[in-house]
Amino acid sequence: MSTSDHDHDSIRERDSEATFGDYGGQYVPEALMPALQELEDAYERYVLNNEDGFMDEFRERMRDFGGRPTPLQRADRLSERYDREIYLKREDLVHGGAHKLNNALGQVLLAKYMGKERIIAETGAGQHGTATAMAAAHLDMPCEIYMGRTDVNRQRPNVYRMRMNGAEVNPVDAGSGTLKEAINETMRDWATTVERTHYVIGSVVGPHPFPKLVRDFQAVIGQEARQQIQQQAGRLPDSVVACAGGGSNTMGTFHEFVPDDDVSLYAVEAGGSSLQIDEDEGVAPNSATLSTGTDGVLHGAMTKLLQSEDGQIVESHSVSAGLDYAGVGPELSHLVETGRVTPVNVGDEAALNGFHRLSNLEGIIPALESSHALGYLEEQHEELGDLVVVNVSGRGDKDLETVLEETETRDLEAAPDVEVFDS
Amino acid sequence: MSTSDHDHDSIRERDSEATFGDYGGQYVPEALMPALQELEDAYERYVLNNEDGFMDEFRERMRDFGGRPTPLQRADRLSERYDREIYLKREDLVHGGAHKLNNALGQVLLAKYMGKERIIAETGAGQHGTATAMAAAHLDMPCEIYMGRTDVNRQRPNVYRMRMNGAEVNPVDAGSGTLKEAINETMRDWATTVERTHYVIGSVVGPHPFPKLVRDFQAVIGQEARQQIQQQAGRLPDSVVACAGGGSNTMGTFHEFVPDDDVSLYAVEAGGSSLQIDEDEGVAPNSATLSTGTDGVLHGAMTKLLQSEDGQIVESHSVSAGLDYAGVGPELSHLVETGRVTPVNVGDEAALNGFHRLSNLEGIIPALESSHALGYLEEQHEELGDLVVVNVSGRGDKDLETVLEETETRDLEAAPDVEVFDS
Amino acid sequence: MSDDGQPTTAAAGSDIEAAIRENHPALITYITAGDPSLEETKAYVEALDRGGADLIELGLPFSEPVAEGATIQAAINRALEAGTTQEGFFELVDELETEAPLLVMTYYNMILQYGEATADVGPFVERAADAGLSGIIVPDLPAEEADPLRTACDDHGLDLVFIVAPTTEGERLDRIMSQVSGFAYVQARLGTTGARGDVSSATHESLARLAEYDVPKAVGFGVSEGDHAAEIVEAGADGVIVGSALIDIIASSDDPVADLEAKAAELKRGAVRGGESLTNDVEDAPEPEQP
Amino acid sequence: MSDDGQPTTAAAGSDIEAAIRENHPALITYITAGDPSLEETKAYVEALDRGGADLIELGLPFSEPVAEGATIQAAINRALEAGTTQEGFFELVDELETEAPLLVMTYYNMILQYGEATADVGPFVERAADAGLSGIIVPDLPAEEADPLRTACDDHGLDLVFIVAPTTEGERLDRIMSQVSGFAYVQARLGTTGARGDVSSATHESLARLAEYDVPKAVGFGVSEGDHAAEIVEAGADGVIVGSALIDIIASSDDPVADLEAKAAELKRGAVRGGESLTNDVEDAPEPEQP
Ligand SMILES: Cc1ncc(COP(=O)(O)O)c(C=O)c1O
Ligand SMILES: Cc1ncc(COP(=O)(O)O)c(C=O)c1O
Repeated sequence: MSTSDHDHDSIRERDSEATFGDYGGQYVPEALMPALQELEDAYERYVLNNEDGFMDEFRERMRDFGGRPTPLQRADRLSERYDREIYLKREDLVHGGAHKLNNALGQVLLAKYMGKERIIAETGAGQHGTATAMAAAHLDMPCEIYMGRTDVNRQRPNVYRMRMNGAEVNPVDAGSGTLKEAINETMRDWATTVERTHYVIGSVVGPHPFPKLVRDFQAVIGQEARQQIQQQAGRLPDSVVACAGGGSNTMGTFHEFVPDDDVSLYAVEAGGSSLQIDEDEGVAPNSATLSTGTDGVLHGAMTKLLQSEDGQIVESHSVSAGLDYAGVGPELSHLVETGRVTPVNVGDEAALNGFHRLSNLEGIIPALESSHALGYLEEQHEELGDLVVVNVSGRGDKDLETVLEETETRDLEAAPDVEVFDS
Repeated sequence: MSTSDHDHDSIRERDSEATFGDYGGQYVPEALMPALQELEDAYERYVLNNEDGFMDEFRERMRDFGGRPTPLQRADRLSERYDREIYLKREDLVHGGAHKLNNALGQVLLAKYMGKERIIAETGAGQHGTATAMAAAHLDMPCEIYMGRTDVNRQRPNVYRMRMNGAEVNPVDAGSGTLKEAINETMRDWATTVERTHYVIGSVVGPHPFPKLVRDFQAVIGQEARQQIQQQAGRLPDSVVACAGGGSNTMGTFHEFVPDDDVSLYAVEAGGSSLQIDEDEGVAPNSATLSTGTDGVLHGAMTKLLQSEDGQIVESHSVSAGLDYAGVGPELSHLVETGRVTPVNVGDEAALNGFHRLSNLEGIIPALESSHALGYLEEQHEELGDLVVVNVSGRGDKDLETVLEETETRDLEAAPDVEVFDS
Repeated sequence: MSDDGQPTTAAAGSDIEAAIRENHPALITYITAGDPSLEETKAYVEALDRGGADLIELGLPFSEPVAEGATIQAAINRALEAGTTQEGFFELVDELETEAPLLVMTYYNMILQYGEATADVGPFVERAADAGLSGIIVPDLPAEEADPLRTACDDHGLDLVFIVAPTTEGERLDRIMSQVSGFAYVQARLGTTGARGDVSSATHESLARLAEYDVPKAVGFGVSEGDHAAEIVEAGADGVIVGSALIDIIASSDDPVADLEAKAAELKRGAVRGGESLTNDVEDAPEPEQP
Repeated sequence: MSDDGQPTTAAAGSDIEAAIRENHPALITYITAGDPSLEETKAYVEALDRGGADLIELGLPFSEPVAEGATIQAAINRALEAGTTQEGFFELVDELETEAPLLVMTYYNMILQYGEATADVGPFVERAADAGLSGIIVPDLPAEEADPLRTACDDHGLDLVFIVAPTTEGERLDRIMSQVSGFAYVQARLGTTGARGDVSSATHESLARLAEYDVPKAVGFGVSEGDHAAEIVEAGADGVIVGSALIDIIASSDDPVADLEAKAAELKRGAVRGGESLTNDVEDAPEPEQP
């Protein structure tokens, strides 16, 4: 059911700073409200007004530690394949292997400016957790990461990376032991330790001011890309494509282009194995929240959700762990509602083919998350105009095992035969 | 036995272009000599004289595809720890995770300019192989990688990465099934297919002009670092430290600083578990070629080697696969002989501690190769002056498993407890 | 809001406020509806009512209970696995005839989703009123986001209970206290729900800070024994709220109905004991102090 | 170099050149010393000598045999595992008394390392001469790097045999042919050593290209049967070199001594047959042509 059928004015009338149209807000336990106000204040002073040179230091560290700017690369062979100009924004080259560090470093640095003494964060597959652990080590902040037990067991390399960066990893046994439970548990820690602790949320989700804060730290992607495409191709692109889980790489890429009315923005979600929710099992075999979700409140914000008719959040599913989330950033919900962003999705197979295709044709092994954007490019490139920017949000080293397993059970058109015979 | 005891003039009198003092040359089967001459010619035209804009294209691709320039980062916590300014050259941020792409992309592009139709390369742990496979995919060149059977079996993720980038991987069953055998086998392929094939050698080793060619492609490391340190610290460093296996990151980092007499250059080799060669077993429990090797000919060049008294090449050993080689670049042998470069080494434990220390203090997980340079920094920082540049040649994601195993059996001062208890 | 637009300070005359004032110091109990089944919940509620509960909170289970500790999370999981639905919950309430007024405690998304229309709180509140509920507590709905729900509650004569946390201070505290209806839910300590072995110093500090507001105050989060109840009432509370300690009984007792009734009685006795010692020895009350 | 400073074109009067010219068309055999032991090598060499080998190459095993195919690599591994040393090799040669002159085939590093001093070729060449070897073949020593070894060989009266590859052409070919001593080792095809089932077209092309040089030419790399030998001699070679086919016998025969002798005889017959057909039918020789 889409929000346009309903009158949201009745339920959201407060301070418009906290909302994006009908979406956003601060649906959190009372105990956290003062911390959110403190964070709003810090956001305004340090991020918006560069007080004490905060943003200068952030940008300098993202350059020297994080490896920014990342290139915008013309993809020669994709351009040929699709008979149009395809440019890749190379967030896979950011330290840690994904755009996640842009946000993690920004928030850890902000926590430091705020005088916080401790960092906590949730992680699903481990990408945000490793980025936060790296940032916390770099800035000498104690750090604890909550991670579902199931994820701990299936993402060991990322657990070890976090440990090696000095972070504690706290397995969460509740529920299915994945991202949703990790977020819940991190909020519980935060509700207990809020006075000295900052919660580094991993995407443009959560209560205000997180969606704006994270977006502003990630906006560097689009700022760079917009300038680069003009320099390299001489004009703005016809369309910009990015995958969307929570939507941080998405908003980070889109933000700078939102005022450019002629630039189409495509948020590619995980279509998983099907777009239908199984109400009985409480399971969505996808995480296509923007395309198929309904309005509700999850993790502090009003946004589009995958939920049952009874209001329970369902388990989402995608071959890509980083997209596997039942919510989405409220600003994206709003931009979809207003028509500025087009929500689309491709399924697991298209993503796996996208993974293999970029690896094989361009020598870049993309994250499975980013592979969704590439899968969409393959399917719908004819609608994207002559000049297309695709955000490669991360690298796929972390996904090798999954891809091998998933490739084995399918007949993928773009997959090589990976076996090298054994002696 | 050091060369200075001997008169090399008697054994090397030819064309000084092919040698570095007493070292270098072209000790290859006759069948390859015409190809080396062709390559010398291409090197001079395209690399030295930028014919057809070769070097411009190389630099542009290294920027857009490879992610150059890489940052020179002040390491705040190491600087504090060692009470001097420590700067890290971040080659771990290059596409693929190591400096290896600088060379691989350069050579594949050169092969293309030369009209070659096929790329072959050797690989040990898989770093050079994956870099070459990426470059070949990017430039649309068929590519085959030779890899020892033992390495194939213990480095499966890198095998899969190469396959995903479209390269063939040819396991080599000879000998101990590691790097040395892979190089031998690649030379055999080359000797068979030399007319249409280019052999992308993986370090500053092999016959002339490879050591110069690879060095020139890698020299961008030092060119950037020299400019960056002057901008950021206002002067040249007192010393520059880099690990040395074959020596490509080493020469790449040092080359630009060689004329700066006041800058000390330290090549840190793998001390392994001991510096003694076991003659009976034909095994060196290290790969400290520059520190302990004797002069001889291996893989096409006169250089320092780990060999038995009878002239057999011994198996080297290091916890770091990428340093595990019985030879070393001839130019490094020469620079050590003339006193310009100081050869040093640290053992497996110091390297493992270096790995953990950088991960923990700076949020950068370094390659085990690079960790040797960091181990040396810990041990001998007092000798390095007030301003030190350390090359972080690659990232350590590839080494996680090894480090976990090696850490388990030791009592390492810098290692965290990595276990997260199981449910 | 009252008709004249003034905040209905502790909506004079509400069932809830009456239940607290009349049974002062009051015992407020929480259990999760549907744990382990709605039928059993019915028996448990009646037992608590018999044991001396003056107000009964019934949890409507939501899949993401971010404010709950491990005990209530587990209860919610059991309830959801047992197939507890919103309609089932309301049907249970329809049937219940307790002396103590009933409140529903649930998360905001449940309120938004009830009925045909997504993201509209009206249908839920209407159904709650129809079922005979007296009030609503929403742990993830701070005052800033509460306007729509408060409007609907006012329309249907339900109290909307706000939580006051140890971190709630200054202007926000004033604003919240001016909007309280029924009672102020005083969160005993930072963190989540869950039985604890002691009464936190934050409880004393919060009660001292709230002393000046003429609003019934009930303390929850961690209260598990009669002695805690006594201590809390002595510190100035008008009631104590107990949840996890009751759920522990449901989860492990061989005869939960009897044990729940006994536990309620113990807690009520403790509260009363605290009230008596207060009347006898009013000078012992701690000075209000800001942390 | 000869005393007058002129290149000693096929060092007139050397044992090796004499062996080829006198036994034309010549059979040159290669086996690896120490495979499977030096004692057995002795018996094998004597068998080849009896069978009709006119020149015998003995491989001194080196751990990195980049020019060898799988067969000779395996032989070298067996020899090294058996503990074959340089000194052991020379002692074997000391003992051997064959009619056919002996050459050592080894990699350059072995030559550099022999004796006390590292990287000095003198001691090796001196010892080789003392042991009675007539020449040296070094597959990884192109003419450009050969000055020091050639000087030492000249000093001690040994031939230094160069390999001419299918890719060797033009000026380099002239230079190499002007420096040949003993014979020119004509590499039959690109690639590594190893028995093949046919004679490559590259062999014919190479021999045609080399026809103008007045130097004995022996063809190796892939020759395994009498018929190949015949075809190669017919194409203009002065001799054929056979290695891997013999090592196959050593590795698998029940009676290697007898089989080696028989194989040498077969190959020699083939060579002679080729030589005869050439004398009878000289017009069939292919025209020299550049590829
Ligand atoms: C590489 C990569 N891309 C995308 C995502 C999805 O997150 P978001 O939608 O917030 O960018 C993730 C999350 O882990 C990720 O690791
Ligand atoms: C990260 C890294 N550093 C260093 C090396 C050693 O090679 P070189 O000495 O040629 O730089 C390797 C080789 O694989 C490597 O992967």
